[in-house]
Amino acid sequence: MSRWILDHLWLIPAVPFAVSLVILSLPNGRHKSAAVLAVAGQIAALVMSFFAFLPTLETPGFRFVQNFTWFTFGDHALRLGWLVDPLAAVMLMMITLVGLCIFVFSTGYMAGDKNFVRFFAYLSFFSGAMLGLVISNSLLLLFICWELVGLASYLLIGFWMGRPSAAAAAKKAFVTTRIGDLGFFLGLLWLYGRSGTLLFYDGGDGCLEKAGLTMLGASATFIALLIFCGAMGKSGQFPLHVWLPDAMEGPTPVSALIHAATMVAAGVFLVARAYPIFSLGAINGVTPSLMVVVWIGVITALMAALIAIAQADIKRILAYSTISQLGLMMVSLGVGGVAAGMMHLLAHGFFKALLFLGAGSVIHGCHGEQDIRKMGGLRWLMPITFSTYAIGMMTLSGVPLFFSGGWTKEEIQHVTAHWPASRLPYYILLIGVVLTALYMTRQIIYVFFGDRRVASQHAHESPRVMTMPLIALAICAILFSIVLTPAWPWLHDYLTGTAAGVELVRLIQPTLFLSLVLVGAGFALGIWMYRKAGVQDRQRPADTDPLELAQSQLFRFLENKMWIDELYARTIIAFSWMSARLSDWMDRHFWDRLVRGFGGIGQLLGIFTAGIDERGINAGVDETTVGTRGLGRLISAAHSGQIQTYLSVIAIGALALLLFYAWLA
Amino acid sequence: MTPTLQLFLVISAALFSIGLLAALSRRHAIFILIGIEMMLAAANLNFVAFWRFGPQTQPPIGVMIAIFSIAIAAAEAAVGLALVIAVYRHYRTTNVDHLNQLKG
Amino acid sequence: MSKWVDQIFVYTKHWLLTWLTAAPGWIIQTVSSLINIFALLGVFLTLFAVMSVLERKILGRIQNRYGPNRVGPFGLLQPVADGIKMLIKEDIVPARADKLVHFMAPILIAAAAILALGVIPYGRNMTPFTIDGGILFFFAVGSTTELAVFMAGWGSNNKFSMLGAMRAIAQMISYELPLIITVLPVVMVVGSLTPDRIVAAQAEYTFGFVPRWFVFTPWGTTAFILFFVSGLVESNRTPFDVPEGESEIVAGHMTEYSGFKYATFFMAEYIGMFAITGLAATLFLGGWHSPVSALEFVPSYVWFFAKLSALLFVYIWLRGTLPRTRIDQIMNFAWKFILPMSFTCVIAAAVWHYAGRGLRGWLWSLVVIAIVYTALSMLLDTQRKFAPRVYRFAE
Amino acid sequence: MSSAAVVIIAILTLAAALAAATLQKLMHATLSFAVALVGVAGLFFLLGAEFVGLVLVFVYIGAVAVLIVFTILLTRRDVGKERAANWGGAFLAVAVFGGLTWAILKTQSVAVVAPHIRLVTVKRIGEALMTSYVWPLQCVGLLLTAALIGALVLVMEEKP
Repeated sequence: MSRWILDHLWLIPAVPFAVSLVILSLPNGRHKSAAVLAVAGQIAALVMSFFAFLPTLETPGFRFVQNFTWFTFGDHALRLGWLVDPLAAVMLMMITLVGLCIFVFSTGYMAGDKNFVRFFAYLSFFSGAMLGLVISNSLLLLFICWELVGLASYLLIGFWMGRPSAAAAAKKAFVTTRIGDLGFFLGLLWLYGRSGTLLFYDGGDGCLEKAGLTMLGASATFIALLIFCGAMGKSGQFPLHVWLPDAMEGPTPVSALIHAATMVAAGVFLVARAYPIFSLGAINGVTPSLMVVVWIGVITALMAALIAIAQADIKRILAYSTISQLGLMMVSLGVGGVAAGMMHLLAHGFFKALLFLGAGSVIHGCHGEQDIRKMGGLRWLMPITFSTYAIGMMTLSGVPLFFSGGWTKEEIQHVTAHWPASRLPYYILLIGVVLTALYMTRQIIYVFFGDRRVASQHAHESPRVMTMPLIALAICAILFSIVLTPAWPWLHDYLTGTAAGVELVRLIQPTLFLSLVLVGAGFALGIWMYRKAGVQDRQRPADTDPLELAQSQLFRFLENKMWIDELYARTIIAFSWMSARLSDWMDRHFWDRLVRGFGGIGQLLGIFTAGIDERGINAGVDETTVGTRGLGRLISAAHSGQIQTYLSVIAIGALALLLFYAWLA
Repeated sequence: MTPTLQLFLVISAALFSIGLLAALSRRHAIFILIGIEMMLAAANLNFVAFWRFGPQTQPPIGVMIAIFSIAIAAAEAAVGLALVIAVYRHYRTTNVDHLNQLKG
Repeated sequence: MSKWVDQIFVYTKHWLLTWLTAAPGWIIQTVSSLINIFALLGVFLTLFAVMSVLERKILGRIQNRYGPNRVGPFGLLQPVADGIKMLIKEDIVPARADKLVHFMAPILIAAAAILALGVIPYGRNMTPFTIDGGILFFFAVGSTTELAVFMAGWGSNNKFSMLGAMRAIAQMISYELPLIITVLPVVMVVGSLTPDRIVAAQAEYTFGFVPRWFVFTPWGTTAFILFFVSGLVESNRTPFDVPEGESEIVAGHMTEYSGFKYATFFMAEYIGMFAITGLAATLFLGGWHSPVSALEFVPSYVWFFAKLSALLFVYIWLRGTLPRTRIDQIMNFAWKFILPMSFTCVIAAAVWHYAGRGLRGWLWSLVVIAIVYTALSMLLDTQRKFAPRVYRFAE
Repeated sequence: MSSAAVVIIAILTLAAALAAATLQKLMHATLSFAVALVGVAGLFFLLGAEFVGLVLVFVYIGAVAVLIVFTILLTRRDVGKERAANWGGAFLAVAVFGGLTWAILKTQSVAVVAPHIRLVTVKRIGEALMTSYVWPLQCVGLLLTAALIGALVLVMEEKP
């Protein structure tokens, strides 16, 4: 079975694609068939991924490559390929598992939507593209899937296109990521120009293998930075992060699947995949490109965590938290901890999907309200949502020992602390841990504790189909930590290709206490700051944030996302607007006149030829026509309209022919 | 006594002429169609007879042509009869003497 | 010994022909043919008589009554009484009927039905007439039935007759197509149009005891069911007896017939039924082969007639169970479901062949059929609610 | 193949054909036409082309004759208004027959006896259809489809 799947790897993305096409062709009312088809497609993908995952367990450092020729131009063949290695295999498992949970959740969440069928078609389409992305063995194929994923994201953010804000958010996401993708594409072309191949692994000739890398030389830094541009766009890193919070306009399952667990992680995955290019020529594990990665990650992580403190929309807080965590992963990759970064990516996939789905469940229960200041007291009304959400929150905050997030964060801290270039990132990350605990505490106090406010008056627990995925994901988030502990760093070894060993002593590390203290500090700070936030007037939203009372300037600054959108509007967008106006003016007043002048010459020529036509040619043609018509009248007299006459004439003709031949013989 | 090719050719000529007779002398469109079908059958008879008496070939060309010609004749009959019905609906007659709209 | 029992009829015929060894070849041929013809007529006319009384008795049992039980032991002599009754009845020909056509119709219809019997293998070495294109012959002859039915309807000069004939022809044409197409997979797989070859191709046993009949393959099962239903329609039996539905149009094209001509129609219907079930047994149920290899000592013709009787029993059973369908339902069923499904059988048989005729082919062809069946039932929307009934009156 | 059988079948065929061409009632003419075609099929059998004969019966009796009969039914009001026979046509037909017969009898190369040939089995025809005649076969399939659709379009009720 595994062998068969490896030989037919294309089936893994193809099945969701096919399902998506089938669903698209369904009539609009077929909710049940659409849901069943989509979930079945996802289950099929999960099963196939599992069988592709199995062989990677057996041999450490397993790598299966299958290349094929896409087309040939001249004597040069453009080749694409599929690839399964531990990196791709764990991504496959994570995407299909989380995806399945989210598909099931969506059948409940979207139940009342009239575009239900279209939603599942898009979702399946996304799933196919994402699966294709992780198993492609060619930067070009990866890029194709990358763009398809972007398209799916665009379609799904703008799913409720009736809302102007959703349409605007979709456009913003598309354009912003496109800026990054432009860089990515340039890097891809440059890489192709230098190494002559886009295959990652090709029996020693791939661009990530020795032969290919030596051809890159000094340009590796620039290629790596250009590729990182794409990763920045997709993963919402600092200058290009502005689209991700707005992307929360899409349905909540979409936010969970695409804008938290899978697609945004594609940037991190890309960096991990192309890591040999980033680390080419490293001195002591540091290269200029990796340096950029680290600092961008640090800035993003800190900035997003700060902004998250001052947001009121439940999904926006989670969005900024996602950005912050992605920054964390980038830091980890940059300082050399590829395995640590990927581990955090996987853990993050589970718990962030859990948090988003929990948020979805809350929103569902509160009849579409997203403002946390209008909620409150949901603890007893939605017990399952509350408990799973709490697990998610503690995992995200990095509570040690029992939660997967804690272990991965510790791993990242560990590698960051040993970065030879600077200690600053390490300290900033520690601040980030406190901030994370703080904003999550704030959110959970607002939503689940205190008294019921406007939106939570008639809240109710969500149906089974929505709570079951929550429970499943919560269990995953906890159980996942088994393979992450330093005592048995199975996943770490699996990713790096070394053999695992169990040593209980390693379980207790100094950093463990440090993070315990930091997280505890964050929680304590949060509880202290927001202790009164829950007890307020029942009918009014909690409009004044404690932080706002204390530091209103700072809160304003953070609430408005550090004015970055406004900055872009004043600079980049204003510039584009000006240049567009200029081109418009040029077109109207300069080029238009030029074209009109040429038109005038043509007109003159036309008048001239018309004269010739009228005088000379027409007269001759008229004469011919009159003659032909006379001849036609003459011949038409022979047509009697009686078919039997015609038949007789034919018979006479045949007879004559017969006699003629007889006479000849 | 075994028959010669001539016998079959004469039979087919007779069948052809009878078909021609039906096609030429009757005024009803369906008779004309029947006549044409008989002429086609006569032609098929010729093909098969020539194949039977001629040198042996692989594939049997005469037989193949007869099969195809039967298939085509079936198509012709279907369309022809559909035409007859369509004409009848329009003109309320199938007498070909009255159908002379194409008179020049 | 068992071989001798198996071949007893063949030996008898040979023994009869030894009297003629001195005669010229064409006489021997003619006499041999005549022997075949008389044997066929004898067997099947007897079977017709038995069937007519058995049908009435079985129908009676199904409807919780006795059925004929007065003439002879258990009413078994009923057909004799019926025959005498039919023979001595007055033969009425309508005054404005087309006399010649009216007369020719029953003859033609009976001739066509009996001719069709001639190509079916009834046992080992017991095919009356071996024709290279035997299956084609069967259908070519069968297709003349339509013309005969039309002649009956037209010649009677009666609107019930005409309507009945039109209905009969419409449904016979519609179902002739699937009938032939469901035979195609068998012909494709065997590579021959000769019934003997088709029977021979089903001779083996898988694992030594499961017979290799085509009905045990997915395409074969599907084709068999479709063939059986189409055959039911072709022989105008309940639930597809619209052409002669007595509550609507008296007796369809047989309205103006009485006496022996009517009996001839009746006989032709039954003989047609025997022919179509015989062909079904030949094509799908292994012809005269025994279902278990251990029972091969039983004479082959016994097996053939056992299969024939089983199928005929199903005919009677269906007649006693199902109500009559409407003509538009019959037509929709033919063109929207049976025809696509029979084409699917052809494809499935091809898949079966190219996947190696083993278990793999078996599964793949099952998949093909399942997919098309599901798609068809989704397209035709079987769950659709019936529209409120609208009564339409004659205009 | 004996001359006697050929002549008997030929006489039957030609008589039926003549009836089809001259009978006043259209229905009788159609039925005679069917009989004539059965005769032609018999000739095919005698010539050793069993398959063609079967196909002829199948197509003509099963399909074309039924079609003609239906058409007669649908255009029934027109039946019986037949004008007297057209003698010019009859004369022409006789002339064609005469010319053809004269030509056939005059040509000595066709006065040959049938050679012994291998029977043309259905299998051989099938193989030929699937190898050297694949193109014509596909074309005929297309033609039949086109004819089917065309006939349907022609007879479709015109919506006012």
